[in-house]
Amino acid sequence: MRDDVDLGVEIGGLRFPSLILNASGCFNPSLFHRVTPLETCLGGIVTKTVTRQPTPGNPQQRTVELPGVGMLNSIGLQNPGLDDFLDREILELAQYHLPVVLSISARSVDEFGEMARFVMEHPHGDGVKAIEVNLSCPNIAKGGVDFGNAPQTVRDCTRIVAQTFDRPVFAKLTPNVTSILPVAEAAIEGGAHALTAINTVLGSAIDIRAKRPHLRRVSGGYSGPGIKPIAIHAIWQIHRHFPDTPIIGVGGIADAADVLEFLMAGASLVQVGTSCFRDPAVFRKIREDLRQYCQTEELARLGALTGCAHGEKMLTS
Amino acid sequence: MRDDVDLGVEIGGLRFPSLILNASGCFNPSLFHRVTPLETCLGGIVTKTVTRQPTPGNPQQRTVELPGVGMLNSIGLQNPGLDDFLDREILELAQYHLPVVLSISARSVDEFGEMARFVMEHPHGDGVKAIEVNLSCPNIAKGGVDFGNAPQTVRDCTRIVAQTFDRPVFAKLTPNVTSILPVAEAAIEGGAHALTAINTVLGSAIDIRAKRPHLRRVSGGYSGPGIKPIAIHAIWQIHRHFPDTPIIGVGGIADAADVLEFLMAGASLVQVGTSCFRDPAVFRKIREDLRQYCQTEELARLGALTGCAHGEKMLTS
Amino acid sequence: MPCDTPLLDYHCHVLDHRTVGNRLKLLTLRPVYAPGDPEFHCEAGQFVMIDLPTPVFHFRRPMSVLTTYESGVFEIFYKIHGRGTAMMAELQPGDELNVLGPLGNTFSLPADPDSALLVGGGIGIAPLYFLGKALKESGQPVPSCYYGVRSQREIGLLEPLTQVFGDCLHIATDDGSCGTPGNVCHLLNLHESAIRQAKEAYICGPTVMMKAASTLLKTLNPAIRTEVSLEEHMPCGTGACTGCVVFRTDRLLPSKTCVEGPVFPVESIVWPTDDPFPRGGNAEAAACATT
Amino acid sequence: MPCDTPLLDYHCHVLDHRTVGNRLKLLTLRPVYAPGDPEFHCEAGQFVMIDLPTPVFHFRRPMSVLTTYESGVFEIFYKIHGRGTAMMAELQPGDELNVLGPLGNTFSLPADPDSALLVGGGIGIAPLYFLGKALKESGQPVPSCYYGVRSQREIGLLEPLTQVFGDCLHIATDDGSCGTPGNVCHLLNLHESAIRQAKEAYICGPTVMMKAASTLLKTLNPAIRTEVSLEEHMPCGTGACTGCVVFRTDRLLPSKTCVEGPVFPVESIVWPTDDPFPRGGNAEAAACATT
Ligand SMILES: Cc1cc2nc3c(=O)[nH]c(=O)nc-3n(C[C@H](O)[C@H](O)[C@H](O)COP(=O)(O)OP(=O)(O)OC[C@H]3O[C@@H](n4cnc5c(N)ncnc54)[C@H](O)[C@@H]3O)c2cc1C
Ligand SMILES: Cc1cc2nc3c(=O)[nH]c(=O)nc-3n(C[C@H](O)[C@H](O)[C@H](O)COP(=O)(O)OP(=O)(O)OC[C@H]3O[C@@H](n4cnc5c(N)ncnc54)[C@H](O)[C@@H]3O)c2cc1C
Ligand SMILES: Cc1cc2nc3c(=O)[nH]c(=O)nc-3n(C[C@H](O)[C@H](O)[C@H](O)COP(=O)(O)O)c2cc1C
Ligand SMILES: Cc1cc2nc3c(=O)[nH]c(=O)nc-3n(C[C@H](O)[C@H](O)[C@H](O)COP(=O)(O)O)c2cc1C
Ligand code: FES
Ligand code: FES
Repeated sequence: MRDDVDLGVEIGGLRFPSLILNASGCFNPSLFHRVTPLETCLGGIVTKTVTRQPTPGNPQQRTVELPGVGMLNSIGLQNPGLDDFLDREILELAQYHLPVVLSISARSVDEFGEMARFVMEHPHGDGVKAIEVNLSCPNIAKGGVDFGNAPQTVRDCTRIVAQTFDRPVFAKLTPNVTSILPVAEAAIEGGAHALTAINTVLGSAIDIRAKRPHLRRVSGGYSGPGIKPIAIHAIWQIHRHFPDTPIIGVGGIADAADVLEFLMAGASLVQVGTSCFRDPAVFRKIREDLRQYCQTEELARLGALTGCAHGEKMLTS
Repeated sequence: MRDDVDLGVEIGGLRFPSLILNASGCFNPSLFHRVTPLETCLGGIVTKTVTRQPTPGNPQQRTVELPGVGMLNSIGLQNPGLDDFLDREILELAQYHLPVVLSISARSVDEFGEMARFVMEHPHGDGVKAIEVNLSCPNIAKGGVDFGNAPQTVRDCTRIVAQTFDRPVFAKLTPNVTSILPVAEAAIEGGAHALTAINTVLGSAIDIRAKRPHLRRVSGGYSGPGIKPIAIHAIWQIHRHFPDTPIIGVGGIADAADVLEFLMAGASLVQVGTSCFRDPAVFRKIREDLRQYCQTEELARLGALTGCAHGEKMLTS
Repeated sequence: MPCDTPLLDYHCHVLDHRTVGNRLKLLTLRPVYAPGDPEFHCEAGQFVMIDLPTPVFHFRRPMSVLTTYESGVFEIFYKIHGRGTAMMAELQPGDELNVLGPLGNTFSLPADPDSALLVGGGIGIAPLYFLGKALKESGQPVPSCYYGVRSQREIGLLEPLTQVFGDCLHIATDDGSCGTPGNVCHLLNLHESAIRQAKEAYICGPTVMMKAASTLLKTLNPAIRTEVSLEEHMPCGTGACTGCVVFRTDRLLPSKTCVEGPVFPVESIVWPTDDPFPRGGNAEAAACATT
Repeated sequence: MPCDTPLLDYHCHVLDHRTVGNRLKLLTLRPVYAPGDPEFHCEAGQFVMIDLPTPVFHFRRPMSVLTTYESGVFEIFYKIHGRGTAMMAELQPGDELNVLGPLGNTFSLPADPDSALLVGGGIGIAPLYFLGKALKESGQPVPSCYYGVRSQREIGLLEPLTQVFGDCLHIATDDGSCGTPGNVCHLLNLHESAIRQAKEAYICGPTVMMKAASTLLKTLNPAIRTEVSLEEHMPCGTGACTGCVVFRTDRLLPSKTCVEGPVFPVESIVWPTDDPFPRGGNAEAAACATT
């Protein structure tokens, strides 16, 4: 048994003290900190997705519980906008002494660039240690088709951010594509230091009593345990074809065994979203169980597991 | 309370005495008949997918249980081929006095046509009341990309079958596309009388003990309760854009409430797959509960619910 | 600044669990403290998130705290509504469950409790009972309580309510089986003068009832300050999901009911519309998956 | 022709459930018959699909029937292996569960029971015990039973096995804690003359053991007719999913173990390879989703 386990990982020169992050839009730092001090359980904080301007989001109903399998959401990217984030929220986040990953979304390629520039130039901008480009949002110029759906727009959005921002850039991919490989490749070509996979899966549910969809917007993003097999498939494929690009795995993680599955499939970091709704202490539990796993398996570095299920790699502990 | 409930539906001139069918590849007529006589619980029988030649299928491991959410399969279309089906199996199926839907798959557009012609010309071919075109299979000419992934191949495969076969043709769509609408439209253009949605969702799972994928082929088709939101989304979208095309809904149905959800989203018939593995009597239970529902709701025809969650339709009972 | 008030997922034992009306249950929970745990403490209007005893994926259920006792023992008054509360109803004394809390804001204490109005509908009575009892126990005058339910069998808490509010308790039942026949607005109309004198009102109940009652109060007494306690679907209860929002009259962004609420000044909120398919084709707009 | 032999999802009560070794349990089930239900009846080699007592999605678990009694009461001898059997292990007398069966084919009865060999490994002993007991009860000579387990604590059924097989029971333990030290092949090697005289052999156990033992038997006695009972993963057990197949030496298409098996003549099957990533790049071939 060893007690000097390293749960951390480095991506694009940025060190995360633990490879467990929260997922964008599923977290509330100040309140979760009251349940478990964040420094003791997270390797970094991913912000909810921020847009250039304040965005009020969608009307109610925004969420549905899908018993057994997860949930649907159609929040509509509600957020107070980039000014508010940089003027105010980034200062609060500084208190946790964890790397902050800013998730951004825009309505055009240019706006993505503008946001990256704005972060670079803002006096508090150096609090942003990495940017995660949320590509699951409608491209206004293309009639509202998501940026993430086509390699060209994925490349363009990623590139403009990567060229403007001098720290690591992660491209968050949508699984709602025929194959994830062309968009993954495009993001890498665009200069992404890592790929975050996956965002939510399009889904819907009908309220049979009311005879109408549960969500006001009919369809929404499916998350939780039911999307884990889809995430693992995406991560396996990306790691198989682009073994040198780190993957941030997300989708349905609820416990340490799930994290191991993501790592073995090819992820270097993971994010936990929906499952912290039921249990805000899930980050701490996962971290403790992973540390225990490393000790039992005599693994010095948890990150050594990345991709080991692909067979061709030696497992170095 | 009324006891003259009609659970049936007609598609392309073919009447199904009940709108509950089995899903292709998830059923064993002779053995299930020993649990519940098929005529008393099914509206028709969908065969496992048949190919022109006998197909041995994939090596083991072919399946994984995904606790809570469903399963993965990579069977590889194992089947004894079209000759055997028409020479022998179709005669066995005739005993159940239910419409038989033949699911077919081929390696090229021409082979789809050849299979349809073969059915037309075979002395037992008139036992086939409809053909379901399984488009989730690799197109050899296009380097193994699934026919179902592109509108062009969907249109071509559907058209050649619809032009050759003089009874209803259903196109079974894959959800593994960026949007289901272009492939749905292509199938309708190709002459499909109905669209079956959805086939399995690509997924994978890692055996963390063995540090390798559970499936020998790494990824497989995800089915069961976890794909229901994806199926409902697909059906909602298709019905919204192509309200005149009947939809055969499939994906995660386990009880009567699920069937109601599919109908309200826009399905005219449904198929039940994975959930009959745990409970071969699920068809009977669903049928009884639906009959009960119609009686309580004073609904003369279950099919009247189709699409009612879309709001603009009047619910005629 | 990160807030340092501890918030705990209290591991609780079921002390008592009884049926007190039609599908109405009263659940008494005793937190089991680990060394160093702060005692469970909460105020009128706050709620907890109750974890369901099942391995199946689910959200916790938000429930107002009805009352607290020594050592942080507390009570929940709830209605069996759907699958989650049906599961809760199976809990037996001695069973264990996790309860995250206390969550949300509180009612602002009335400047003039004597004239204040508590207006409750159905299980919305829970936080109002807490408020009345807290005022009484701190030696203040007890506000009037106007309580509307479908029928006598839906009251559940008649005895404790009578104990706290005495003559200030006014009940209306739709079917006339107890108190005044009619809904809570009929009842309020009968007490017009009390309403005109009141400075503050606190409403909790179904949305339609809160909307109607607050409008009536405003009509009868334009100067009244009304607070409503909202019931939004709450996936997390911790401000993490942005699912439970209410749109506001005084700002662009809607507020999370679980952290900025559940209590809001009525004039600051936009009542959610009941029309599932608003004109303008919103319903068929391409959904933004991540959102 | 549709087969009309009734097949039932028997609703069963747990009559008895005891630990009989290291993570080994003996479960006695009593079918509760509805009017008109046929009595549960099964033969050596057949199995049942046990539904797990959970609302969570799962496959049933395939289990050989160890033995049957009056009124269709039957026993299952099982090892706690993963999450499903761990759940089964919680069953208490009086609990209810659904059991679909009988399923699968049976061992072919030995032409010469006297010289026949039963070769079991681990919980693979269950159907062999059934066969031996059935032969004995029908007044036939009892075959020899060669049983290999890790250690004494893994035997579980020593008493019933001794009762049925008497002197014909031969045990090997890896750690030498009972019977002959070594695996079942060592044991068989010590009984070379019995093997050379045998006409039939029946093997059930882990795949590697069955492969090794059948090869050894063939080497020592090329004329021996060997049947093996396979353990494939079985999502349905009813021939519906085509998941449980074994490739065959004598035909192109693999066979469903649940309906054409679980018992096969050993020469007719292709042993599954243990290499998860066979050469030739199969592992990275684009998966065919529907399949
Ligand atoms: C702050 C707050 C305090 C509450 N206090 C009480 C109380 O003291 N007593 C009481 O009986 N009820 C209270 N409720 C309502 C209670 O949370 C719901 O009745 C309960 O969640 C229904 O769960 P279910 O599984 O039975 O219903 P289902 O319909 O099966 O639930 C499905 C989903 O919808 C949500 N949901 C359904 N109805 C409501 C609703 N009316 N409000 C919020 N979420 C809903 C559920 O939480 C769940 O996520 C409160 C709600 C809120 C927001
Ligand atoms: C015809 C047949 C008869 C059997 N008879 C017995 C018996 O009498 N006693 C006994 O202890 N075991 C028997 N087994 C093996 C038993 O089915 C497995 O040990 C059991 O399914 C493991 O379930 P689990 O949930 O504990 O393991 P998990 O590993 O959690 O199961 C995950 C999935 O894999 C399957 N699985 C895992 N291991 C096996 C295995 N060895 N064989 C088949 N499926 C497996 C499970 O059924 C489940 O679908 C038999 C298997 C077959 C096919
Ligand atoms: C309520 C909710 C809000 C979300 N908001 C965002 C968001 O703002 N930006 C983003 O990139 N992803 C967002 N997501 C997606 C998650 O970050 C994550 O990719 C997805 O939920 C899958 O992970 P999970 O199953 O662990 O939740 C949101 C998910 C949920 C459930
Ligand atoms: C084991 C298995 C085998 C399948 N084989 C086929 C097949 O041969 N042809 C086909 O069109 N679909 C096949 N499917 C897909 C199902 O017909 C169905 O579309 C899918 O499983 C979703 O429905 P479900 O969740 O009810 O199972 C198969 C599914 C499973 C689980
Ligand atoms: S319930 Fe999640 S933010 Fe309020
Ligand atoms: S287990 Fe499904 S076919 Fe055998």
